Amino acid sequence: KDIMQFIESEQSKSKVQLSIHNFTDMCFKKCNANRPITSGGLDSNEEQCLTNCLNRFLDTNIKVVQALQGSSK
Amino acid sequence: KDIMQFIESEQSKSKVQLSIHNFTDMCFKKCNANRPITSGGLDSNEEQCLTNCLNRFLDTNIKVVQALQGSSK
Amino acid sequence: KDIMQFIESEQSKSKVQLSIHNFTDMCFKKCNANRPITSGGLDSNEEQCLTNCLNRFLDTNIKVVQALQGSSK
Amino acid sequence: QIAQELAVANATELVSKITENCFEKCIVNPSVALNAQEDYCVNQCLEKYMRSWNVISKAYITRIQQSSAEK
Amino acid sequence: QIAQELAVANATELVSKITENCFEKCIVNPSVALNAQEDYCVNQCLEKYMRSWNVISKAYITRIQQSSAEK
Amino acid sequence: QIAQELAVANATELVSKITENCFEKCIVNPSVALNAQEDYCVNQCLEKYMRSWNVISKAYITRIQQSSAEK
Repeated sequence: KDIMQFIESEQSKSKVQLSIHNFTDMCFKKCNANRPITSGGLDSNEEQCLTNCLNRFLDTNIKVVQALQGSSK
Repeated sequence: KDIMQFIESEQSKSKVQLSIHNFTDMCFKKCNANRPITSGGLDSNEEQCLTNCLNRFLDTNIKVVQALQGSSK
Repeated sequence: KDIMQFIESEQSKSKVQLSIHNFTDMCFKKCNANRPITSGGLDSNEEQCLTNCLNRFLDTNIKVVQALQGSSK
Repeated sequence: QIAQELAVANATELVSKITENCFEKCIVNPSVALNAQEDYCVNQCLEKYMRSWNVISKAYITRIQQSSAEK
Repeated sequence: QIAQELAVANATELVSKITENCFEKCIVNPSVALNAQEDYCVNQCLEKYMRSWNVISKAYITRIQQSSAEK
Repeated sequence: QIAQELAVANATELVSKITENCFEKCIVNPSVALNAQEDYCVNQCLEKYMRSWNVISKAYITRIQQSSAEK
């Protein structure tokens, strides 16, 4: 049982990791679209853009799931 | 034998499913490029664009396969 | 032992193949961006662009690896 | 019918493709909440995507059947 | 801390995403060597990408915890 | 020779990448059949892609050999 729990926990950890990579890739592109990279830091606007990007993406995801559950009833 | 046939048929079904997802993704992007989403419906032009997109993609695929078979002879 | 070596060598060969496919895809896009395909041949500028694209991508990759190793120390 | 069976089985992939496409299309400057316009856009977009998926499914199955018949 | 553990375990994926994004962003016309401007851009870009990864990690873990708490 | 062996073994991946790139590049407004211009474009594009694949293969193998020699 312990080994199964360990595997499950590792799998879910690596699923979260993969999601973070995909979200970062997507939001880095969206928040830097149409402008050059001029500094290695993140100002407060950029940090806000990334956080908003992630949360609005997850909001969109929830809306889509709800719509598909609604239409399959 | 039956179980093997079942597995093969399921695998080919899921291959078709995956192709449909990829085609839809590609043709949705192509047919809605450079314009906003203004309605949830599909007018006859949009439906035609999607069908043409799929069929011309498959035509292109056939041309590529034939060219590679030709060049490897 | 021989079979293991054979498998390892095949795996590394197919890893190289996959990399070549991804590099070609990326550099074909970059070297033909914003202009139509007008010939099937490659002139010397196009060939140079592809070679430079690959090598500058690998340079970038090395810089990134070094930076991450530096920051994890 | 075939299309619907496939849809149910592959719902996760469909959700993920719709989310990606409609987020890309509708949310250009992500803010502190989905505004009314983005919310409306996502609703229209997800409907249009599902209809597009149906059109592509039918067209692809028709094409597969045609090329089987030609053999 | 959680973010750092994840980062180490997943370094290969991180390297590959940074390389792709920063090459795309910084090297528009690839020449015979990285010029000073491209080199500077890649350095800034990789720092910004790592910081972005940290921001997204924290925001995602916060969101997962919020939605667990709501249940 | 090495490049050709790799090409044969990996033909499926090559077909799929060429189809995607040349469809994207040559067919902007898909119509009821490939018109003469699109057809010509696809032919040129697939040739150019295969030649590009050869150039990249050689350049990558050269680079791998150089970095092995440096060790």
